[in-house]
Amino acid sequence: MPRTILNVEGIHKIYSLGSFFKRLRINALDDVSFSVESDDPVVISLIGESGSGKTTLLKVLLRLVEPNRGRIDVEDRPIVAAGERTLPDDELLRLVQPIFQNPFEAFNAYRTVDKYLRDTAVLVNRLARGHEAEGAIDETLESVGLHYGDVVGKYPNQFSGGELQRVSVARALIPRPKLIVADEPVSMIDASLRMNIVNLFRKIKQEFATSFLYITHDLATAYYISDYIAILYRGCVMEFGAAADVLRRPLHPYTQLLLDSVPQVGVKWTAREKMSDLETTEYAFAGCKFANRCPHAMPRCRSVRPAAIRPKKGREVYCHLYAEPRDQTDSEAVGVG
Amino acid sequence: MKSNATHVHGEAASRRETVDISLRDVVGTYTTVRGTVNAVDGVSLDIAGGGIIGVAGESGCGKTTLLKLLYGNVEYPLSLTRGSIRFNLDGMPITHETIRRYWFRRIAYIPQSSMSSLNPVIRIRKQFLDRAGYSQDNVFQGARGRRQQRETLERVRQYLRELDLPVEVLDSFPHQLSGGMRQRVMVALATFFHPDIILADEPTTALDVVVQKGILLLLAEVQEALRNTILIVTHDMGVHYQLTHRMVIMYAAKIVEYGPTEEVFSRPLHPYTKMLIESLPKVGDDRVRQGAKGKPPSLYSELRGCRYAPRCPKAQAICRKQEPELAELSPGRRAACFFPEE
Amino acid sequence: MNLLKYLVSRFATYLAVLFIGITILFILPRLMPSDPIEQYIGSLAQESSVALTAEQVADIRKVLAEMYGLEGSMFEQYVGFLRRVFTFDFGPSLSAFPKPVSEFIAAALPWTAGLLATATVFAWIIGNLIGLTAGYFHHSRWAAVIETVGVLIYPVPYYVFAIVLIILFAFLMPVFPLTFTVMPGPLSLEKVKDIAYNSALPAAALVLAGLGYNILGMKSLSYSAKEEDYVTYARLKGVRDREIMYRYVFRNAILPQVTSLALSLGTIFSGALITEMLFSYPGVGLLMRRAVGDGDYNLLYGTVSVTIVAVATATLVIDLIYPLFDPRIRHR
Amino acid sequence: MGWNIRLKIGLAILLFFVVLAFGVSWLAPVDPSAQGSYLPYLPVSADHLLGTNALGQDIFWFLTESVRNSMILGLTVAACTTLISLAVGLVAGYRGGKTDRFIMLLNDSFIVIPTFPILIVLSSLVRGRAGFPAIVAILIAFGWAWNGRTIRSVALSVREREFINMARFSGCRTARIVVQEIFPYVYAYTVVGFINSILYAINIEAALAIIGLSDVETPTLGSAVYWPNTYSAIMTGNYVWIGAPVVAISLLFLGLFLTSTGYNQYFAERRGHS
Repeated sequence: MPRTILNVEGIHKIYSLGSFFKRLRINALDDVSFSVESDDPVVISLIGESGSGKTTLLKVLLRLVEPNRGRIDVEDRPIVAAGERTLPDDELLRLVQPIFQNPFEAFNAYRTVDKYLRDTAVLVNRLARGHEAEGAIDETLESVGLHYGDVVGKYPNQFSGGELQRVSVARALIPRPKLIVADEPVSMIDASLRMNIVNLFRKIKQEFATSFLYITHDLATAYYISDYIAILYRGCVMEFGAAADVLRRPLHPYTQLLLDSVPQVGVKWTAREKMSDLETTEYAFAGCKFANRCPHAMPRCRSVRPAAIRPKKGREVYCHLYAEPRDQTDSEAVGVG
Repeated sequence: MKSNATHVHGEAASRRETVDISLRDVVGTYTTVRGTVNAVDGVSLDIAGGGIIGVAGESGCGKTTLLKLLYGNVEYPLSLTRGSIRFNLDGMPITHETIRRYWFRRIAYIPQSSMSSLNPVIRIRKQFLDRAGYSQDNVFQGARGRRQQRETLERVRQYLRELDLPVEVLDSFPHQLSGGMRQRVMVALATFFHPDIILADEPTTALDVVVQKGILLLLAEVQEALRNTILIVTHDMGVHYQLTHRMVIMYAAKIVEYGPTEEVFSRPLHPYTKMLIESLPKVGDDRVRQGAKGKPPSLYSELRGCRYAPRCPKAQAICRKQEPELAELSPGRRAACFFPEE
Repeated sequence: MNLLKYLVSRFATYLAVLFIGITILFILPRLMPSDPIEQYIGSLAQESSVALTAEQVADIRKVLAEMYGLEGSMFEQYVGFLRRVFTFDFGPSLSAFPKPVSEFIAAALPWTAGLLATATVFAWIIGNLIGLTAGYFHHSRWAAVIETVGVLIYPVPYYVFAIVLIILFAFLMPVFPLTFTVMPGPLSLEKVKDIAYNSALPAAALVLAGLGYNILGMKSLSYSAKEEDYVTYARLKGVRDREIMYRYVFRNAILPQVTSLALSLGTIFSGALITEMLFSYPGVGLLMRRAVGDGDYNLLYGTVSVTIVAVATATLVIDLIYPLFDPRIRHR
Repeated sequence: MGWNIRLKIGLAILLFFVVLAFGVSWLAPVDPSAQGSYLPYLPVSADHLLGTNALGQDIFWFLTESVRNSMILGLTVAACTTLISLAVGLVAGYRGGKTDRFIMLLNDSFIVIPTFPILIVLSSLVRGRAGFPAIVAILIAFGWAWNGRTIRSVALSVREREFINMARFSGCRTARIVVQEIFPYVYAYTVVGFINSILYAINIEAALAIIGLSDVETPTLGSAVYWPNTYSAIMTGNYVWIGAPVVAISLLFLGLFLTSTGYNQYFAERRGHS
């Protein structure tokens, strides 16, 4: 029986904006579910544009934000369930560790970076200050290609972005977590140096048997590194499955649009797409949130939220286009493209 | 752009073709607390004919500085310490000194951040008019000023319709528009006067890919209709591939390669360009990619020879001693390398 | 931000200011060891040659307690105090018995309001314009001169300006009167001139004291507004300099200055009170001074309550005007 | 990164006053506030650096004593208000939400309510007696709000920064995060606020003394103006008597102001390049 690496079940998160009288409710996460089971460590990518809810999901997973409903398990251990913290804080820190987008934001400009490494070794790993902690730090730094001497006494601005992100990775590794949550970890790094960090993730996955939740809007690196992929739009999962499968044979019209829009070297764009700017009303749609922009939208798309359809094992697509014919009462309304 | 675009732009379309930009040994220097640094260090290039020209390179390579110098946006701490920049618009010469007179009417600019580049407290309409010169001041000039303002506003509306933009944006404040809409407003602002040259600095960096595609295709359509020159600076090689006709690659304050985009991608001449292209992962490509080794040299230090030599797999003794010229290696293709790729 | 939300939150602050201010005023004397009634009886016994009988003392006590609102439980006293403030009825003045306190205040308030409003608006507008110029042309030598002047006058307190102005223009060069003397009578051009002549020095002291704050604030705000992307972009669009200065730099830099004016009204009012006292200007400040001198508690509480209500209301008014300057609050 | 010109001048002025108040003032030959120690109206001389006043006091020694008392008052009030504003600002800023809204409502109220009339009520109640402690208490009660507001807004923005989450996942608890991560960002504002509070306290007490509502028997910068004002020093032409304290107040405030803005600038520059 394979382990559950990550199980996200019916997560809801509602943000209230606006005034006391005129409340605007944003369903930042609207019933998000997906689950990955595996014997080996995996990289799961969470793909979405701004406003898709990928950052909110990350915060829920890190327990920086409390969900209104739903549960999350990591390595068969429940982290949150029904809004309750079901795991003590210190155990969470040994199970899940984050890497943030901008390494210069992730370290306090007034503190030397080694202090974060030492805090982690002492406060999370419960190692004694001094040699014991420093030994663990040095060992971990070496696995990301740095030495203790490179970082000690240095402030963040004395590093390049790539180097600092390595320090950030090393810090996350010190407790030997089962899952590292990486939020756009390479978007601030120059394209030619990006692969160094991405390849480092691959190496860590093997060496430390650590799984990754990789949050990004960049389909190319996601394709390169991930085993599984979830596509989010307006707080809903659109499509989920094995990474190569989803990106090579996208089923959901939104995934197709996303792939069409990536400026990729080697495939020229053809026509201009129909565009929709960020619409806050989309968050409140009763049906499919993509219905307004979808070229294949049917009447029922606007009224009925599509359920997960599993065209094959381990693949989920939330789209009425792929519903069984007997369910499809208005299939004559549109030709399936 | 809709079918009537050719009618509106008919007059504009006929006058292009003879635009060229000429850079001679341009040096742009920043004064910083650590001393002076040449962010653009001796760049010479002639760009003739219209089309979309891309300027590529990674952070700190000098591409944004080059754009500032071109536009004449040279303010402390940046200064043009050497060289000359000339534009030739249908036989009319424009130099670094006179460019300000032609800003937006003949040479326009699209900034990176549309959110912070629009005045938050005045309506979009007024931000169109203040450049058109028909702002509140003219209203005080009586009926004539008011009529002129009305006419200009009507032309602005007409133009927005051509670009498929909702006319209502004119009455909005910037914070009421989405990021994509604001950036399209910036494109509309920059192209309203049908300029001969448009300079764009990372115009889609902060946007989502779907919106980015729309903006870039809009730029491409505008260029086709106006037949003018658009110079676009971006670090995203995919954008260059999709949009540009020719491209300039910069590294450590120098131009290392220049040529037609398709050829640069299919057959890069400079080892740096090659590395840049090969480090990009692609959807559907399962090969293992390697990131670049090392990092660009600090521009504060004394630099000798080819600036890429310390990282270059093909570097020889001469590369470290002598600086290679940006030489024309085949018609329309230039590279600054002693041992260009075959 | 939503306009309604903004207005509701401002109004809540207004009510909180009133509530806290009035409550402090209510609690403060009750925390003090001395009892105003005993103090008054004590001073009465000292002044009058005839000894007071115990009955008389008890009578006086009763009357005074009623007059001061010191009857009944603490809660009843508090409700009574609130009623006094909101009905603008502070009982009779003790030093000019039985003329009600509200009459004194009604006579003094227009003077204070007139002086304060004129001086504050003047200092705010002039200070902001000077600050804008200095911030916008920050490279010029004049900007440095203006900033130095601002730095030199900013920390100087109200009373120093008052004393220096008195020494300079009432003694050494007696061009203005030392104390305020305006004849009562109907409003005429003559009288307006007279008022202006008599108010010139206190007004000047207030303007000078407020100028530095506005100059320095606006200078740094407009300097940083000038560095904003939208100003750079406007410049690159070729918008004319004067237009950039007013519609881009000024329109944005003025927003924090409006907020800061609202927040500093309390300080300005405090300064106005002491200025009035030093110039014997017939406003609320002088009235307050007289109330303290005469031990007239009703008058004192009346003036101080009115001061708090006035400052809170003026702050609210500025806050309500603010959305006119900032469309981000007006239009969500 | 060197000190800027404002900081240099400001600190020089403050140093001058500190030496005057805490070094020189102890050397006074007699109690400076005792009346009739000398003949009245003695001119400026080597014995009496600023002459003597109508009450037979040495103006110079009276002034040094005044500066000392005013500075002690200012430092006491500033120390207390700084602690309160730090606590209030950090709690409101870090906790956010309802706590923040409530504290800010209180805070804005204390900013808007004019301090001076409240102090007048207070001093009329105590009639100049038991003056100092009560005045200090009121100055503290009203003095924390401005700094509290500043510190809160800094803490509020720092709270949203990514490194706070980083510290949390490095095992830091709330107290440690506030001290290690947030305090460095509010530190400079705290110093500036401390200096401004000194100015505020000395200023208000002086204002109160000048109109005779503070404890005028204790020499402070305010009572140093009150006495010549009461004895009409202007009319009798004894300009040094009133001029000296007025100049001293202005100079001291200038010093405090230059130090606070100079330090602010110094810190901003350092932050810009560190």
